[in-house]
Amino acid sequence: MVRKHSRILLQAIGFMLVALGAPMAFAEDRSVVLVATQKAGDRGPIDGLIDGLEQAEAAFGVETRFIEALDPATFENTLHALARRGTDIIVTTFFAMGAAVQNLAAEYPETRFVVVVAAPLDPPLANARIVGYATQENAYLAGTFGATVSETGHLGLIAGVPLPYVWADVNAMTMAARAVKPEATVTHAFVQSFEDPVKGREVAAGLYDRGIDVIYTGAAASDIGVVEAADETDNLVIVASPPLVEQAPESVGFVASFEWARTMMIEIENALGDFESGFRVGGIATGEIIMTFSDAYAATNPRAPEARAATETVYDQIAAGQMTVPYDETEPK
Amino acid sequence: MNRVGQGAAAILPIGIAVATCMLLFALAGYDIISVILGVTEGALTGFGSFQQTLRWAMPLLLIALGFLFCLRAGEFNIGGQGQMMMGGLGSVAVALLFPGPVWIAMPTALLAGMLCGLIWSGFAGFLKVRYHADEVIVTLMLNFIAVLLVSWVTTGPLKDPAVRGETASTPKIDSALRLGGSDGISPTLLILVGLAILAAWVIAERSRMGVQLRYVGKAPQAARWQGMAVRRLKFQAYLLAGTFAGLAGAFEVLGPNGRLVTGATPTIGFTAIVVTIVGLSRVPGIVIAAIFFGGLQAAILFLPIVSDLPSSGIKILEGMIALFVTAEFLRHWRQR
Amino acid sequence: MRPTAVRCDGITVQFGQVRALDNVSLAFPVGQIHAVLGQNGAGKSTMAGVLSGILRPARGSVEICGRKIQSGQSAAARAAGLDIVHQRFSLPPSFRVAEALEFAAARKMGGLVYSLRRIERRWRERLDAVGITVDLRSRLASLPVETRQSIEILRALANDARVLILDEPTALLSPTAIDKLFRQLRELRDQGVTPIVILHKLKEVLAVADTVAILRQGQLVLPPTPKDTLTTSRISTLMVGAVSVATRCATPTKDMPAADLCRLDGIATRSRGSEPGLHDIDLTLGQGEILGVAGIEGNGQRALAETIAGLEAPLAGRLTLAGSDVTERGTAARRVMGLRMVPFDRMTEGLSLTSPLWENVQSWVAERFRTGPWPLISIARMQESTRAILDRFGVSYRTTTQRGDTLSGGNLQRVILGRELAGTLKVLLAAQPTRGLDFAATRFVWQELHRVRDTGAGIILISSDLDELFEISDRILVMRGGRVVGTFTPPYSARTVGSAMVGAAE
Amino acid sequence: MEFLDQFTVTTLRSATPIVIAAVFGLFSIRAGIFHLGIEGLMLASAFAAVAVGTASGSAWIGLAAAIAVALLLSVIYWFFIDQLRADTVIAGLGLTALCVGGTAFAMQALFDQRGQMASTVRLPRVISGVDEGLLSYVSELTVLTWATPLLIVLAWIVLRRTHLGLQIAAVGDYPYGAVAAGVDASRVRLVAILLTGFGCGIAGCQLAIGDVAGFAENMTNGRGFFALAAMLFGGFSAIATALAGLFFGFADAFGIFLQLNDRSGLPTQFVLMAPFLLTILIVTISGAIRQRRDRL
Repeated sequence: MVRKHSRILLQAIGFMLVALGAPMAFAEDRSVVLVATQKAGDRGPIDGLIDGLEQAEAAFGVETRFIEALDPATFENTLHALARRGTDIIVTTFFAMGAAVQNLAAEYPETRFVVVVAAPLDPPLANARIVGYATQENAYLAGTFGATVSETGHLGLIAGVPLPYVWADVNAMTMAARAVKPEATVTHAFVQSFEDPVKGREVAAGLYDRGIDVIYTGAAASDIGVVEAADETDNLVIVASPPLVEQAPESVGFVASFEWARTMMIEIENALGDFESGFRVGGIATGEIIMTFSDAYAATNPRAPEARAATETVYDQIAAGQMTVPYDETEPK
Repeated sequence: MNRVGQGAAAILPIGIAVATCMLLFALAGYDIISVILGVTEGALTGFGSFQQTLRWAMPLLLIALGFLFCLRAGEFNIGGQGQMMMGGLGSVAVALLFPGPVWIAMPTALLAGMLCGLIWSGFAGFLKVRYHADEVIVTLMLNFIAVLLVSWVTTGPLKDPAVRGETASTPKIDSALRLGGSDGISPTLLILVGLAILAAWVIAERSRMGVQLRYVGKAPQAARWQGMAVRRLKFQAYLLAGTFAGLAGAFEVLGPNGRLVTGATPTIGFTAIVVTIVGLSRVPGIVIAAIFFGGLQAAILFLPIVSDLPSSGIKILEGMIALFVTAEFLRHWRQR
Repeated sequence: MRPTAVRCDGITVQFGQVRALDNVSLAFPVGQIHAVLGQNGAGKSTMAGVLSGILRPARGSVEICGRKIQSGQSAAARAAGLDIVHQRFSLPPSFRVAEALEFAAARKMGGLVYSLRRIERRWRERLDAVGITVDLRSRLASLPVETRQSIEILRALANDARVLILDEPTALLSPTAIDKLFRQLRELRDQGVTPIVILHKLKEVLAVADTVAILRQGQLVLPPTPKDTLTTSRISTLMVGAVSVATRCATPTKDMPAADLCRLDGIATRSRGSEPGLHDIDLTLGQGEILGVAGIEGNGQRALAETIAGLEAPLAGRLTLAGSDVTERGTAARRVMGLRMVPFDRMTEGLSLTSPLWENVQSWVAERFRTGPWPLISIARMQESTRAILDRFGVSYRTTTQRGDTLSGGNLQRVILGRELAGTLKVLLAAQPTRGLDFAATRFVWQELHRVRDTGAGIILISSDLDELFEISDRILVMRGGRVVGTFTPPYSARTVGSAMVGAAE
Repeated sequence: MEFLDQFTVTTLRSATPIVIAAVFGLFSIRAGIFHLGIEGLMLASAFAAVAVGTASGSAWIGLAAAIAVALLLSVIYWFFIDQLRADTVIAGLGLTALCVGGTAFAMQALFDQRGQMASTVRLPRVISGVDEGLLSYVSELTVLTWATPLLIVLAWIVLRRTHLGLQIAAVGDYPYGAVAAGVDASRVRLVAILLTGFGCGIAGCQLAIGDVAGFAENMTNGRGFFALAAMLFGGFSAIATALAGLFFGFADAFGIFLQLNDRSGLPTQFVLMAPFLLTILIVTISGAIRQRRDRL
């Protein structure tokens, strides 16, 4: 019995050793790798970027690959490994990756690094491109729309876990709501998980029960539950990802979403060409934030057209540079 | 059964688990040749791969050694995760706030890490020996709480002003206080880990306390009649476990990470438990098992670069190994 | 010629290297009380296991009431009409009486879901019929040992057992309870049940059995033979082999100075479960004295031992050891002062069965291993001293690293004695030191106790075996309900001590 | 009073899966198996409920599939811990990890979806269409929440009033007595684990197509571990365990309530710690009480 098993083991080890000697095949095409620091399936940034990656593959004939690197302790090593293998373009996400790129990009001049949503590098590097994202602009739009339709003047914001950008969103949303109704309030709450729709629903139900009739949510997979609660109680929920509208068109009245796929296409095209390095901010002004209004919701709420008009006005003002929404990540009291 | 037999009995389930997974992946239509190649390259043969293997073996090893003491004392302390995070928190606080010279600040930071781990584990131990609070639940809850504490520290008191948005992190520690680079390990770190292994071995196998701990775990009644301080010994086991896990956290922030980040190494405490079991609850065995699982961890990070296998596939592999690892496939043969 | 109740042919059982039963063939006729006698390790319990179908023999067959049963199937043995009451109780102690009986009954109440009231009614009748008065809702663990044993026997009879094996049924019982049990067995015999009693005490065998069979080292040395045709000396010789048998350890009591080695003043402890706490216990132990503590099990002996050992903090009173007050001090401190202990249960309290011998033999807290502040140990030195101790106490072992559970019961007790008696000691607390041991092992323990006594140490001997106490004690205390109810000095009378134990008026 | 209604409903909804998993988990724990695979079983059944429910268009078929998957995984678990003598705790943790990975893997391999999956079906609600008053809250409760008391009583009857219950208790409590009574311990363990699996199947189904309609990776989010905590806290008795499960639902609702009503100025993280601290406190108190009782 044991002899038989150990023979199988030996064979497996032998097989591994032979396999080592096999030559590695490298593709001729230019390679683009997306390293996501958040799980795919968020119906938000990562899913959008993956869409963009697929579009780029079709449009430019590049060889693409998608990798999840969820543990901050692994970020730099993942980039090292990819760059060492001669990857041409590495697109990655969020602030901590910005820091990682800052540390190591200079070692790999042949590789072009793109970080979607991060702070500008200091000093800037010739082979690194950073895209900033004015998330607070989405929150501001949500605040404008929400406060206009709200009967109670009480708005809510649901997020996954407490992170600095959440406070910036709360502050921007409060600012927008107060601009519409001076006594408006924004209450924030956390699901404590990006993957718990059941708890998302309970948190949202709690908010609605307190007289809040508009919630702006951004808690990835937990959003299913938030939308569920809005549908159940016939309240408004504002989301940041268009697919959620299908779940409850009468409750998801407004979507302010970032065009992640478009950003991906812009950046890959840039990296395949002359490559303009440095920092740029994606937002309403660059056309990367778009609005979607639900007709089904508009049919249920007479104030929806007014809200739509007000929101569109704000959008246009920001787009035209007549107005800026400050990014303020101090914790609101 | 002899040592070779024990070794075979420990390795065989892992082999079967891996084979089962490969079969599953092949059935799901993935190219298992590239998976196997990726694993080998990522853990052993690739550039800097073995360094990565050791880098991941290090925290696994230290937490597993700590867990060993509790396991021997009959306590199932699954709080290594939280204890490690608290250790990192303690170290990073000292490293960032302590103004003194390096030769004082460095040992102080290490000690602070160990102390924080010790306190976190000691609290669970205190509730267990004093109030019989089930340690599995308490340490699990303390893991959740440690995550929130790290989240608070990295977004509040020790927030890095340069980092914005999605990430919560402290600033980088001054490079003079670092024990190793971001790409893995350093000679200093290896020497320190070697000392920790030696210390664990001496305490576990060659000290009166180590033998008493084992005795308490196996026969608490007999230990009582012999006058061993059962509750104190168990409490000491918790303190040891916390110290080692805290050291792992200190090494993480002073070594490869260089700072404290929310969400770093979220499942390493769980893997460390498996390491202890696979290592047959013996210090040398744990060292070997830690290197094996360190290699697996390094391979997991490398694998997506060369293979299409989703990251959930690796999770399956980890689960499969844990499911198989204590199974006695050789039971019938052993009885004979 | 009577019909045969149980017959077995060529039974051989092998445990690893050891042949527990070697080609044993015998037949027990119906309608008699049969005793199977033998020393520890002679194969008595193995025999019971084979007959009741729990153990599967390597060779041989078993026939019960004329039906051949598939070996290794307890259900088949039961169906054929054989049941067994083990030395260790088989009904789960956490169960209520009615639940436990229903659980173990071969014929359950009909239906998927039972009603508590209906099963209670069913068992109430059965219990009343044999005169057991007990609350059906009380948990077994809270009942006295005798009651639990009666319930175990009732359980077996309720399954319509025609043959009833009792494995060491007297081990836990008081003398009066033993008498009652024997009466009950005779009644059963008269009703047509065939009891087979496994015993190791000659006196009890002579009191109850109609026939005697003897096992020695796995071999049947005497097939079931009518008791009347046997003499005591013949039986003894068959049991232990050619070795000559002395029934007394003749060591005269020496006169020693009466300094108090151990003194309890007004000790009281809280009660625990069915076990009473101690009430106002006064006790003194002099140098060179063996103080016997008699009593029916569960009358405070455990509380007494644990209080002296320092495992239980008394509610009131003072405890002095060699002249200094140790009431507030722990077990370790008391050991350092010269207290040694042989606990009640050698398998769980005395030793760690899964630890190597050297860990078990080293006394981790006694002063001789307090080698200064240095906390490290030398395994080589420890193993060396372990070998010295094991050899001196005649333990048969291979290496000092073998596990405790590789040794037999008698050897385990030698290991414990080796650990406890190796150094110098002032007071020895010995709780049931010979329970379950065979004659040779018992004699060894007694010799060691005498040797210790002769060095001037005092011994507190807790035992439920009156013969043992009478044999070696210089003085006997009787405990009942957590109190000392009598003190006796030699010559002892089984009648007076026995009535003090059960509380009967003189 | 409005808020109290909402609080109660949140408590009930949060508690339902934990209570069901915990009460049926008792079968395993009473048979002496510390079953850490509960979390994984719930997750796998949640996935099965969404996958099969959506494919077949019937929530009831989804429920059946959820139970079937949980039973199948239970058999595997039994095979490992009973036949192969694997450590129950390590194998349980392994089973959970396997289900976490396996559901995500299957979602991608079979449905080409990542992270989450919406469900087109959901469990029916007993009272529906009521918009006003007390009933409007209760109308949000699914049929399984209403069935929970029945399930608790069922579990209690099996544990305390059937021979199977006695056999399970004997196998866990006093294996020697079980063997002596001729009980096939292996088979009893299988039945106990299957019963636990049955409960986990229902609980997982409730999570995925009960109060929400969709599956998300790792959506059990520690509820299986809370179910274990409820068993320990409830001292392995069915009724007390159900109450303990209800307590965890309460702790969840309390955590949400505290967040929404937080005026303390404490950092958010500390408010979020409240349910965990509460759990530690409760486990400590129940441990101390049990210790006292054992000593007397």
